[in-house]
Amino acid sequence: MRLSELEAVVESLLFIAGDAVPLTSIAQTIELDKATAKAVVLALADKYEKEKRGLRIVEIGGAYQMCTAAECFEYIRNMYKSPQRQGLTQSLLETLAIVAYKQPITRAQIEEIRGVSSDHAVAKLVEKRLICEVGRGDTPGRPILFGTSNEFLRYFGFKSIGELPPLEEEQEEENGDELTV
Amino acid sequence: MRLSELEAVVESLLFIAGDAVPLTSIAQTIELDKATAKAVVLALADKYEKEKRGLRIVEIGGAYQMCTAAECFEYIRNMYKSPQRQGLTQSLLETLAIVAYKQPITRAQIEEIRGVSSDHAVAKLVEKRLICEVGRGDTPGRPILFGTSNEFLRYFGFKSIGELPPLEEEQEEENGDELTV
Amino acid sequence: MDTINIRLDAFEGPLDLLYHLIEKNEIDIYDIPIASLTEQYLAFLDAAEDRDMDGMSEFLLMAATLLEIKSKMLLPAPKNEEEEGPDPREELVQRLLEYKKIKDVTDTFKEREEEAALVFYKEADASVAKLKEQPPQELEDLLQGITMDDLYQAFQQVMARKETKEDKVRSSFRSVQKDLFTVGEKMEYIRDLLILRPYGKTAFHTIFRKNAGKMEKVVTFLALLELIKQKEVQITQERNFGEILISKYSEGGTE
Repeated sequence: MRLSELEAVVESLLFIAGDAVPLTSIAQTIELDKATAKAVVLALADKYEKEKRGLRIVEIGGAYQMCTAAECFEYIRNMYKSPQRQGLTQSLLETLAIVAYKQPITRAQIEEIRGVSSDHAVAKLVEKRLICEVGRGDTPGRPILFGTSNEFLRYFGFKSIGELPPLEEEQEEENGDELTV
Repeated sequence: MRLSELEAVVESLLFIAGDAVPLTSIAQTIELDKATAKAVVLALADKYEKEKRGLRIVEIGGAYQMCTAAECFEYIRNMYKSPQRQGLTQSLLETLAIVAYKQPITRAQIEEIRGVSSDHAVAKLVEKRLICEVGRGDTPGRPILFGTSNEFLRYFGFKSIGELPPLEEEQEEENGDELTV
Repeated sequence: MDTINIRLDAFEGPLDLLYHLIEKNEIDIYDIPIASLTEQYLAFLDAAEDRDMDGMSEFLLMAATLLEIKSKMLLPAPKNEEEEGPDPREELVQRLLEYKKIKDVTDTFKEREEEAALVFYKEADASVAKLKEQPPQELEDLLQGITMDDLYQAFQQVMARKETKEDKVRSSFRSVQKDLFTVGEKMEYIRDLLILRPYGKTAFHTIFRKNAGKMEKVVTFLALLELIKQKEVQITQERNFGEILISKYSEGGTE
């Protein structure tokens, strides 16, 4: 197949999926290796941006998803009269940030950093599927370890956890022998 | 707005709808009269076809819907269909043949003829109802005897098992490898 | 002190409140005047009207910590200046710094949250779920055109192998030339295609795969005839030489 045909196939796959499609699925479906498949996806994504189309392709943790361009936001909202998305409260944002940077992390460790009980915040974030259980700790009671989900990446538009903004003063504080990590 | 911008907006609207969008809604949303809105939609649809993209826009009764291009159907299907539909494997075919000609037969006897364990093949054929239990042997442990089922007869179109092609005992066995059809 | 009209629940917790006080008074976090900070903190708690005990306990715990640090600071300094013990404020400072880092980054998160909200994602197409549904494999698919004669050949070969004690691996089975396409399989292909096409309609030519050979085309066509016969699909043609459309059968839908 020529590149343009491959692009068309990938376009149809991403359109129909309505979810992030793992690169491996795409590669398998178009019967090419992952690197080539990725090149096709990126070529298509690039075309969308260059041509200022109404669609975009975003990467979410090794998977790709089709979405609308931000420029079209007002029109879509007008058509659907969808209410403004309620942002996360400060306490949820704090808790989520702690999980994002310190994962995997237990509830107790979160509370230590925040200085307040975080049961409610953790439960709420799990309910919103922004964080999820990623395992159990080795300490007594084998506490649940939390980590961020792909939904978290999508919600904030991060490609991967590696894209998180660096925490400030990280270097500066290397003299302090031990940070509560 | 320029035409390309209008097209982008319409593209995003049709994408997100996942259903047919009436021309009147489109016109209202982009704040243009219906004729102009229609021209925009058609321009976009035309572009899709000309560029042989993976998407198409179809009109049905004054509404427009975005869908995948028919050329991509095969790939979409491949992505979602698990490739478990295979024909009879050689081991199933052999086992079925043995049961057909040697029935009633025990599992141990099948294995002796084939020279390999046939548990899986027998179980699979029973599951597919091509063979079934037809009694118990007299030997110690009273092993299950297998025979072909009515299902088998129906499929191969034989009235009774007596109509199986006769075995020619005097088959030249030297060139057994060349029993090709 | 103007803390009176600030409500306690405006803060995420004692660290947040402390941080607020530090910022407001432009205190150097590495050299906190613990006595005055403690005083302000306690005054704030006093003034806070909304004392529900649940939320209060953590603020009170911090008050205790502050008082403890303050008292440690009041102890006479050790004689030898060089062997200075750890600063009693050290742990609190570290916690505050750690908390600040998180609090600072939440602003970025907030921005990204708003930005990302401008983008819409589509629900999965309903047809996807339908495609995923795997109908039970029909006997016809499983047997894929195997005839009684194939069965016979298979049997002969097994028996021959048994007698010559031939290596099973080497006696690769070549007698059955498998039909790659069966009518049953192609019927399902057409059914799936109709699931995927909008309004369950598709043009005649789309039922043939792009690189289909002659045999495959014939089988596909037979499958279409079978579906029509079984009243699963119907075909329509709006005018002579117009496109032939295939759609799901509906009672009285067409001639």
